[in-house]
Amino acid sequence: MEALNLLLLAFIVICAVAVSVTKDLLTSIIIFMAQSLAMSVVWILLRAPDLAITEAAVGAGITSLLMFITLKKLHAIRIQGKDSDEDE
Amino acid sequence: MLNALTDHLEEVAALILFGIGFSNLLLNRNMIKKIIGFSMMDSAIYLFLASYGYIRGRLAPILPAETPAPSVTQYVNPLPAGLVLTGIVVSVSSTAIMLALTVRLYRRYHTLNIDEIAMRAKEADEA
Amino acid sequence: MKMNDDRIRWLADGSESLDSEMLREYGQPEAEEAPDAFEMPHPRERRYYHLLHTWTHRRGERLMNRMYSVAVVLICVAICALLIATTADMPRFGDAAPLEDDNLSEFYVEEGYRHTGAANIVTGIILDFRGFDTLGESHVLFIALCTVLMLLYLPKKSDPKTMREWLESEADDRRFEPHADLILQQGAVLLVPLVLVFGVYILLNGHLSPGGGFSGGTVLGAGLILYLLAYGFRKTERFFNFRTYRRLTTSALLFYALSKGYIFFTGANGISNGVGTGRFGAILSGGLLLPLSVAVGLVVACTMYVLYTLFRKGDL
Amino acid sequence: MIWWQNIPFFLVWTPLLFASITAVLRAKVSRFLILLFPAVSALLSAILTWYCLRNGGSFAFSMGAFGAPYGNELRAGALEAALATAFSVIMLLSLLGGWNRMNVQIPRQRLGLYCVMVMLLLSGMMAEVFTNDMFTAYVFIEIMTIAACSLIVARTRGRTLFAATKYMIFNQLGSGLFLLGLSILYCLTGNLLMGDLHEKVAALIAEGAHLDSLTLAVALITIGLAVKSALYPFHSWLPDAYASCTPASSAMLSSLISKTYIFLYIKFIVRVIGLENLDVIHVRPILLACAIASILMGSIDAILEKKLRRMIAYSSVAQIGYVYLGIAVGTELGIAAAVFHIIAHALAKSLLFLTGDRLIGASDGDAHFHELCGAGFRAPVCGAAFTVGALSIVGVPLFAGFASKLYLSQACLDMSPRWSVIGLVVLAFSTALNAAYFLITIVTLYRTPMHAYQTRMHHHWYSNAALAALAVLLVLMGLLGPGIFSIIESGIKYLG
Repeated sequence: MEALNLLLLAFIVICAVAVSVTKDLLTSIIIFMAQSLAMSVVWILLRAPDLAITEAAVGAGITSLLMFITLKKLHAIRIQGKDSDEDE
Repeated sequence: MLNALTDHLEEVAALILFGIGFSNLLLNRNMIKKIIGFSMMDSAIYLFLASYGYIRGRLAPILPAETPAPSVTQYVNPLPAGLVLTGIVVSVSSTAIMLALTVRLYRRYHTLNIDEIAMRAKEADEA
Repeated sequence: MKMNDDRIRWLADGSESLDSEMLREYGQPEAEEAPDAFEMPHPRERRYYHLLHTWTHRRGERLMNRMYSVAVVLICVAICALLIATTADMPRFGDAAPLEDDNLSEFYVEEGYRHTGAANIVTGIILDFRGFDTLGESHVLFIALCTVLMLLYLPKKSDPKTMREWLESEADDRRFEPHADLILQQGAVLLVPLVLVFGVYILLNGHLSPGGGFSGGTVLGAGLILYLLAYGFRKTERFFNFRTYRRLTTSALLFYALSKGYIFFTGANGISNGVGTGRFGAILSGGLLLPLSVAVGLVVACTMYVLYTLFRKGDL
Repeated sequence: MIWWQNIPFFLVWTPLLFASITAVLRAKVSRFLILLFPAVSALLSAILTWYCLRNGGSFAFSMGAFGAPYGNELRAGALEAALATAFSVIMLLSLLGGWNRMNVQIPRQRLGLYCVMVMLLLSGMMAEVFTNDMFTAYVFIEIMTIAACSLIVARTRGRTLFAATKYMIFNQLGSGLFLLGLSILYCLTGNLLMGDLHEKVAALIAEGAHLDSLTLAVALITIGLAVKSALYPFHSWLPDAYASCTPASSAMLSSLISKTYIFLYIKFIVRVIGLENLDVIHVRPILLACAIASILMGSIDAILEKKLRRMIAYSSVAQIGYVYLGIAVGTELGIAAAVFHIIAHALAKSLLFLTGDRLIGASDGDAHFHELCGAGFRAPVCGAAFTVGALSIVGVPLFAGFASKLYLSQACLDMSPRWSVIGLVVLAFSTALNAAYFLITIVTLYRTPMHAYQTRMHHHWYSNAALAALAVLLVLMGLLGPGIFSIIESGIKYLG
């Protein structure tokens, strides 16, 4: 149990470092997602199952999904070229 | 310092995570990276808070249906989990707002680099 | 797909790639001319000035950036060390010691279920004891959604400019979405009901087992998003449009705020609120906990789904 | 429980309830609601102030049937009620004063959402003022942060997007630090309720246990709230945010939101730490240094600024420095002076932002100073109101700013001789700096213009009436200074 805990925490910290050093945004989001999953296992080890479910659904699910969709959107905007955003 | 590392494993990990998130936030000029830094900082704080509730050898705070005569010595502290649950939902909403702002910023200034955005905002102001 | 070739690598921070990008889009920057605008009396001085100028613009800037990063890293390491050093001072991890005089958790664990009727103490705390925080928290979600709506909403019936924007974002979706992907659809046939049933289960069972409004709501929202991914907007628009969303969220939030307000008001004034806790451990127990978690779950599920669709195409 | 003791609960809960209703109403109706609610809230909190003053002391409203430490709790006394009154009145007047510009500058489809934000802002403000629980404070801080962000971004023109992003980044950082400090505090004491926290903190200090962690927690919460209320080294988000959004928003941002955070900090200092323990935590010297830096640097930045609204924004940094100076004195007198300055500055700053934007509008929309010549003649009401606000900030006798600077200097004398001399010198010097940039602006407003201007902006009578009301309130507060100050002082006794 202790060993698993240690392993997960190390994994989380390594993920955090990896996110900050990767240049590619897609990769870093995927790493962030993995980190969230590891975090949800940590919540189970800390005897907080409610948190584990929420973290798995929110951190690894919704947040990462929103980040992916943002990247996609940015890509689309770039391909379309300039569309100015001024309006009043 | 060393006994801090062994005695407070979770807290130390959480604080290192906090530091990494913080430096991510300050160092990276890229908006998406900044947002990830935020999320990391937030989850570090939650880890820190929840690890306080954990007590070795005790159960998750869910009572069995048959014997509702609980004693505090059986279960971990339930309050931090409640607080963290609140916090997680708060942090996902602020992440969503930051991402929406990023999309709009990119649509207007065509870059994710916050310095360049600042520069172009200034140019647009003076024009 | 061809589009995905260079993928999103260009987004990867590096100003180098973006600089060339910018040059192509905006043409040669005119900033280079700027120093000559001053009257320089001597050619030699002018050269020095040029040297200085190029230095500040090339090396100097890089040096500043490097110094800034080093400073930031140092500060962060210092903060980290400070924080970790102070944790040595704090109660040991996994110890019961801090709980010895902690009547709070003792009350929650030993007495809490008698007041709330919930077997899951955490649900009892967030929906009952600290219900005000949770009320605020649902409104955080609500206000976040309103902000995203403000930023990204592109109504269908509007002026030509927004109309064009809307059509373009529609086109993005068509271009990048693997439409009617067979594998995804077959997977969704299996997965979506499973996810939805799981979501409903943890939503309704939140006062007895791990789960509750927030986790159940997010799982439900994720299930809906999966359905959307597999079958596209056509199908989901039939049962979930903007009006449904507004009605659902508003009525759920209203019910939530009203019932919590009733509980707060009667509680503070010492009036009995007439809400029983039911038989401990039964599904219909815990007084208002179950309807409240359903309301919270609805708000969360709708919010998550609408966030996703707003990011996708600026509408529902 | 007596009937009027339910008022704080309704002040917090009703806007929250109506926020979700506002979202489905038509923009016309919800525009009416956002004027109605601050008005009602001002009335109710005035009644509450009256009863609190008559009965003395403070009372707790427990949210739910459970006693204090288990559930949430609101706590109200004369000071909280008075501040709630002031905030509601200022909110109403800011909205009215910026009404025309708001309707023009915010696209129609966003107006309904803007109203939702204002409602939630009102609720969040009231919750911060009345809450007695640190974690509730955190949740409502988040509501206020997000509401403020969308108040900025509601206007689409100019650099609002960039300003809002900057605002979000800094404020999220601030709330993160606040939450971390709060977690450490909770780990040390096992409590979240302010009163119980105070007992535990006092016990820890008496034992001398965990002093380092305690200091760290207090430092984190201080930095978090300082970032959010734009104290000097953390103020760089401020000018963009205040100068780019619609005037009603900038008035509310500068006079309500940052002030609410400061009041929360005052509650934290007085109620949780206790004024007698401040020296153990070593928070005073740092606060003093930051406050003095804020006063001086804010004024200097304002002098160097070439655009009117940015100048007003920078002057906010200096004024927030005054408030923190009062807090850093660390006596009841100092806190009372700080609270007085909060109200005086909130009135003056909302007046300045509202009139400043209109004066710019009367000069063909150019914010540079050289274009503002003669704007006082082109918009006479605005010119007069701006002059009143500016004179109050400078601290000319008869106006509220004079009284507040007087009380601040009185409070400075409570410190050790060296510090009190420094404080007084800084106050005097900064008054000179304030006078420099504001008097020059006033003179500019009444100089002969360089060319003719066409823009004639139509403003409703109630808009002008709101500006006049703000100006009158400033003068009244200057004249009735001692009375208001005694209310605040009697309230502070029961704050702890």
